[in-house]
Amino acid sequence: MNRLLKHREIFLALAILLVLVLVTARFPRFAQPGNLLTIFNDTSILMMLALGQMAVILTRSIDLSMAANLALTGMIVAMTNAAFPGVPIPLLMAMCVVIGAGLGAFNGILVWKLNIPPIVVTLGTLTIFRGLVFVISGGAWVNAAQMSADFIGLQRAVFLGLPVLSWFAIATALVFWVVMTRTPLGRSLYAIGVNPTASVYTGINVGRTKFYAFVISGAVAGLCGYLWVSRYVIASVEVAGGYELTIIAACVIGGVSIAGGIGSVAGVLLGAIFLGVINNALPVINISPFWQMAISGTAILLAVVLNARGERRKGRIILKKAEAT
Amino acid sequence: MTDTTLHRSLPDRLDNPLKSAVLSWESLLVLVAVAIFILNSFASPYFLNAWSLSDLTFNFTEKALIALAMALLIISGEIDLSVAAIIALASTMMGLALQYGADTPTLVAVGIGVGILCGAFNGFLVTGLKLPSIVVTIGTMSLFRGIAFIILGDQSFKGYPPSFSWFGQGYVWWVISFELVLFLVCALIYWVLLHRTVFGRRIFAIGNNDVAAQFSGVRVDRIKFILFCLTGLMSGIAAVLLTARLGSTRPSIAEGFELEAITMVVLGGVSILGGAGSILGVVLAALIVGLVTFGLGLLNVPGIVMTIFTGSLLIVVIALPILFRMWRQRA
Amino acid sequence: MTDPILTLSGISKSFPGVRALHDVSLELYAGEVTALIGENGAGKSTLVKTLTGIYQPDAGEIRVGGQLVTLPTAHSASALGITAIHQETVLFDEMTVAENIYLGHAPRNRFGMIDWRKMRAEAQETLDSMAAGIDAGIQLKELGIAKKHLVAVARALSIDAQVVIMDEPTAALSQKEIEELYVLIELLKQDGKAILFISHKFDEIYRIADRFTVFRDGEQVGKGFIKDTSQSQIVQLMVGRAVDHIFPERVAVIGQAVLEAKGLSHPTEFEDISFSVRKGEILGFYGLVGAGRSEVMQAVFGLTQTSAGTLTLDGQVIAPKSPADAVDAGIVYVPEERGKQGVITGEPIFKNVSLPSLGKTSKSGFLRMAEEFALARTYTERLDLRASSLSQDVSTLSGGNQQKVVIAKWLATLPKVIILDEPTKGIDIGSKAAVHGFMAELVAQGLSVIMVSSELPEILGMSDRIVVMREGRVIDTLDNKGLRPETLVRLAAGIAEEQAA
Amino acid sequence: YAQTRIALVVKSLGNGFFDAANKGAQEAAAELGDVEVIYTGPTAATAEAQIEVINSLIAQQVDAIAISANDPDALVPALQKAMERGIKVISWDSGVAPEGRQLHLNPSETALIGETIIKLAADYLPEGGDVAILSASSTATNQNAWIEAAKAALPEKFANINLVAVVYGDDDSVKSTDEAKGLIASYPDLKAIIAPTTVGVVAAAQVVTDQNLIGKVNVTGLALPSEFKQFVDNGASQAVALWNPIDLGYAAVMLANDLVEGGEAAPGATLSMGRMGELTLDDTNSGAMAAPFTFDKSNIEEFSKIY
Ligand SMILES: Nc1ncnc2c1ncn2[C@@H]1O[C@H](COP(=O)(O)OP(=O)(O)OP(=O)(O)O)[C@@H](O)[C@H]1O
Ligand SMILES: Nc1ncnc2c1ncn2[C@@H]1O[C@H](COP(=O)(O)OP(=O)(O)OP(=O)(O)O)[C@@H](O)[C@H]1O
Ligand SMILES: [Mg+2]
Ligand SMILES: [Mg+2]
Repeated sequence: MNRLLKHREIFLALAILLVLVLVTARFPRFAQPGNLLTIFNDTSILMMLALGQMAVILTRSIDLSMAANLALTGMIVAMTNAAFPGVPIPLLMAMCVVIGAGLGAFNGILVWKLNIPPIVVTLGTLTIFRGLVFVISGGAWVNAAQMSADFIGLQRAVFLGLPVLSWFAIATALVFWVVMTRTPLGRSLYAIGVNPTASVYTGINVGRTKFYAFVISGAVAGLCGYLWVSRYVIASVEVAGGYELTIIAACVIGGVSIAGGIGSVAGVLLGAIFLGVINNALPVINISPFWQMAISGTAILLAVVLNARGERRKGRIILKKAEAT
Repeated sequence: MTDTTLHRSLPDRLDNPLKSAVLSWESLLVLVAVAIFILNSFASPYFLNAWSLSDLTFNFTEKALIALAMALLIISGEIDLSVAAIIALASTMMGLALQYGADTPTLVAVGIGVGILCGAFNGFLVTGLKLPSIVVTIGTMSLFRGIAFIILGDQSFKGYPPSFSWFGQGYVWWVISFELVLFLVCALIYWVLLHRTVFGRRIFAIGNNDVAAQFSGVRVDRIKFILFCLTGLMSGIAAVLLTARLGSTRPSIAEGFELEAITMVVLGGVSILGGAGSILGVVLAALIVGLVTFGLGLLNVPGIVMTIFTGSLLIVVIALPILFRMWRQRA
Repeated sequence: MTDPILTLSGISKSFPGVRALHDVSLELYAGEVTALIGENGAGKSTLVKTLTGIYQPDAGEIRVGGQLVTLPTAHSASALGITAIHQETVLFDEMTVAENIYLGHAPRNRFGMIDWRKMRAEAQETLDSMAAGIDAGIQLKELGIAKKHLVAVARALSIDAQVVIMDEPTAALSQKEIEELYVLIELLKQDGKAILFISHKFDEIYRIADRFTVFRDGEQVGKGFIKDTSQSQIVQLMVGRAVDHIFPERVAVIGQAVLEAKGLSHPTEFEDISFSVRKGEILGFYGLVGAGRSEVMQAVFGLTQTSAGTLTLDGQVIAPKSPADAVDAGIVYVPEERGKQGVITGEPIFKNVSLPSLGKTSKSGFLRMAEEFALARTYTERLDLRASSLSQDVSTLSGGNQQKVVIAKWLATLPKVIILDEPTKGIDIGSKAAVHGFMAELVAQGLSVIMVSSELPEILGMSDRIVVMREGRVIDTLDNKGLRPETLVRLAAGIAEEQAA
Repeated sequence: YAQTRIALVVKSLGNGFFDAANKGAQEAAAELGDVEVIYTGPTAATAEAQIEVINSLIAQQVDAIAISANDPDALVPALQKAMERGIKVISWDSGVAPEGRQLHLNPSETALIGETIIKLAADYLPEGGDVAILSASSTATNQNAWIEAAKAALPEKFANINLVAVVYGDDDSVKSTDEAKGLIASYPDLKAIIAPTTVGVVAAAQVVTDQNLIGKVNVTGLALPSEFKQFVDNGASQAVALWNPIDLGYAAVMLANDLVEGGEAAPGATLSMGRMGELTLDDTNSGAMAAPFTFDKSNIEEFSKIY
């Protein structure tokens, strides 16, 4: 039992279950599989973004520019689609990933080569990217009528009972899981968060690894740019405004330590789902939408407090009788 | 090192203070500010006008007031992302007080009091529970504004008395607004506090190495707590000014102020990692941000495009000295 | 005579304002241990870092097996069979022991993915071969400091290396573990590996090394065979003059008890700690590293809260809740980790010194710089601080001088009790003598000194009485009269008990 | 510089509705000659951002400001300052409290709009049923007024229509989407979603399309034909209504110009709206331009090419 509680993921899964049970008690339709799948689908983009953010936070950095990157890439891809409806969607998606990764690389270069703190870099690029959305679009929106049917339809197509958007999230999660646990790059991301000096001694290029982290978060943001604009069938300057903090909140609730080095794919997924469930549950149980913000704020604070409790070390263990084993 | 150097007296300092002042970050900012001022006066015929310049100050004073306290907080190694939400909550509480017939002094007291309480709550979570300030204040940012939404919903409070509106709209003398005077006075107070008092010295020590500062007998948690309260206080003051200027309260008030205040602080040369920075730099940075946005505004450049300028300015101003150093090392 | 495996020639390396290495050369031979000796700051660790690809030399060449090589990264060094146990801990708390050993060269499966099972098994094998008694599957943070060092050794061994570098590997180990390390080094020698061994302890150098190389101020000033050279010859090479470190003679004038602890306890760190220190006395605290001495001192200094027990200062019961309270009461603490806890790097000397005394140098909360400089000058001069000006950044000072800044900072507060935690750890012979002389001066002026030290000569040479701690408890308090070192070691290591059991 | 400079300040840039209004404004400028229209506004639909825009317009000493406000009260002090400096101020589309402007141009009569949005739903619900409103931001003056009017019309004229909820999508497509989903999940018997905002109506129609509820839930409200055509085509919506934003922008500039030329804004006064006729002010100094126009399958194709 003690071991069980040690795992944040299980704790979080229980919390989500609790919310589901409470809501279902008042509103039985909520827990129907169909509705749960809808919630999962609604949360897919947040899950993907939070995974990208996790790669960055693990390295003791932060990417505030993800939402702006998403908006910029989304606008570019939507305008491309509007202008050349014939361009196949897979090509457009590849374009998104490349553009997003490029924007991420710009952050990464500044962090790597000039050693500017990530929070400063991305605070700057956050405004630059979003400004560029306005510049390239001239402020005009791209709306449903201008998008091709394939562009809008792809993520809505149902495959094995799930919308393609959900499959995107599942695939992203799998890729992240493999990269994070099974590849040198993934382990390096953790290592430089746990102990940057030791990482240098181990032969890890700290700057370059951070650069890769930003490229990863950028690529994810870029892909989500397409998914976002085709999901909400609108591309505008305001797309995902302020969403950067929601992404970070999902990571934090999911147990990613802002001090780097700690976090898991499962935790982040659950963190995003937790926010998704809350957002979905409130309107359903007839709680005024005006309570939504305060409740998610409280959830974030509780998550931080609980995570910190688990992390806290109660002094060094010297006395024999204090040893656990 | 031979024995002849024994017992020689150590000089206070070797470098020339004048020379280091000339080469400082602040002088770079002065140059940037002057350049933008000149550019503005060429770009728009309406810029060099007492009323224009006076209106210009309204665009940044409230954010700059917060930036003053935020600078201290960031120098100490913490950050507060909830300042805009504190404004929303403080403004809502003032509106609520107004519904119960509060007079102007009470309104101001409520606004400032709520600000301090919110700051104290942040401070307690960070110092009492030892939580990282960036996540704590992401949480309280939703919480504080969320409470404002719970109280106000889709309503608004209005009907503030004229004596209250004066704080946000009044002029002390000719074109000199109350907001500007208050900002200048606060800037002076913060300059003294940071650079001329024991308290300020301890803030720098904490920011450079809070463990060693604690080992040196500095009450680290208490000082950080006070800094959170100060940031709350300044947010409360900003709430009074903004509410008075708008003449009404909505829960969505002041959205996005936190990032603008932090931008001013960082542009002002305060190290985001803590331990370095100056109030003069922050004041200059606030002025630069105000000049850029107002100048571009006169040319009817959309606000979003202005942010490209401020964002680039932030990165360029920080990157330039680094590039210069790298270039010199290579040469 | 065989050819060296590794040859360095003409290596130079400078940092802004510091010439760390100048035209040094070094040869390492298979199956032999070469000791690298030199004062603090002589450039030993810098050489290790150039050898392991962490620093790039400004000039000079490195040959491995006669082949000219470059080492642009830490990876390239380990690929060439050079591995090191560094002076600082370079491990990862939040990762498992196995991953700590294999990070960067983990075994892969056929898809190129990290093979966790194989990694864990191989790590366990390495650990078992060292008789380390560590489970490779647990998180590193669950280990004590000594075991962590063993993990670092295992990591070095997991790389199939021809050259093994050890930068002060014994500094944090207990006598028992040091003995085990010696056995291990013997095994490596038999395996034909070349070993570079860095240490400030002459007894161990004479015990395990075959050759030696001496550095002074970044230059190589001598080398030879250990068996042909006497200790005083090496010391002379090291410091460029003859040094005979004698502990200062002093006549203790011991008065009333000043600070008294009764039954101090903490849930996990220590239990039932009682001691008292008197006016004009040096009370030594001896024990193995990790015995909990620092923890007790930090509790006395108000950093951690005790769960039971009382502290009495000058007959008054005190309960410091923070270091600030302790300083106000007159208890000050010179911490063990100078860089992290002692000095505030990034700030000038005078600000470091005046920080706890700002109440005295300021006027109603406003700074008075002239007073601050005067205060800083008074105390740094008393300690003979070597610096260019009082505004010099402390991070640019050598370790010994940084220690002086910390002591000056506390003397300026006019304390009653000063606690020194490993005051000469990592400090060279010359500076050591200065610190010892100074401690004698302090007690002569009527202060009470508590000195925590793991060095037997220092404990025996300086203390009036000695408290011995083991595993968070006080084992005994002894008068330092005719004490034999073996008695202390036996008490600290609990050897008598083990024999009885 | 042209002799008369009129600033057309909108809630936020990039909104198709306002871009269309700008078209009409430019048309009015061309018609008047010697008038320059400055089309501006913040990117985020907040009052603070609009105030900064107003401040820079004051500094530029424009002759008139015609604003569609993000907040009826918060803009008052800034607009009063503008009037003190001799700038004519009118509001259009989304109004400002009377003390902050000289006149307000309603696109249509509030009561009429309120009734129309309910009627659009009721026309396709002969048996009656549950409907919900998805509005813009909770602070939007015009939407709130329409919703009040709609509620007022319900009991007498549409007794079998049951308004179950009013939710706010903040004119943000994500929030609107979430709120629309919430409505559908919470009210299984919902027959229609009424969104009197061009952002919300598109979001709601997309949700209905995605969830295969075409034919079950009818989306209606105020929509731009060009943005909304596909949802009338696919059946997610039977009909929507709107006034012509081009005419609205045109009329706003005409009115502002009339004031600049010496026209007096007072209760009962009549001011010129050029080709749109004349505007007669009521006792709050506001007036309505024209009746809302309904688009359905028969005509949306044609109008979608215009705005
Ligand atoms: N990264 C660095 N930047 C600047 N100076 C450095 C750096 N690393 C080492 N030095 C300087 O180089 C010199 C040699 O340092 P080094 O650590 O090699 O000494 P050492 O012989 O290992 O000493 P110790 O016995 O104390 O470990 C010192 O003067 C030190 O201050
Ligand atoms: N589990 C551990 N993890 C990391 N570092 C440790 C651990 N245990 C001990 N250390 C390090 O070793 C040093 C000595 O440990 P500790 O303070 O517990 O023992 P001590 O008896 O006070 O020894 P010392 O003789 O060093 O004062 C500490 O400064 C600490 O940095
Ligand atoms: Mg060294
Ligand atoms: Mg210790």
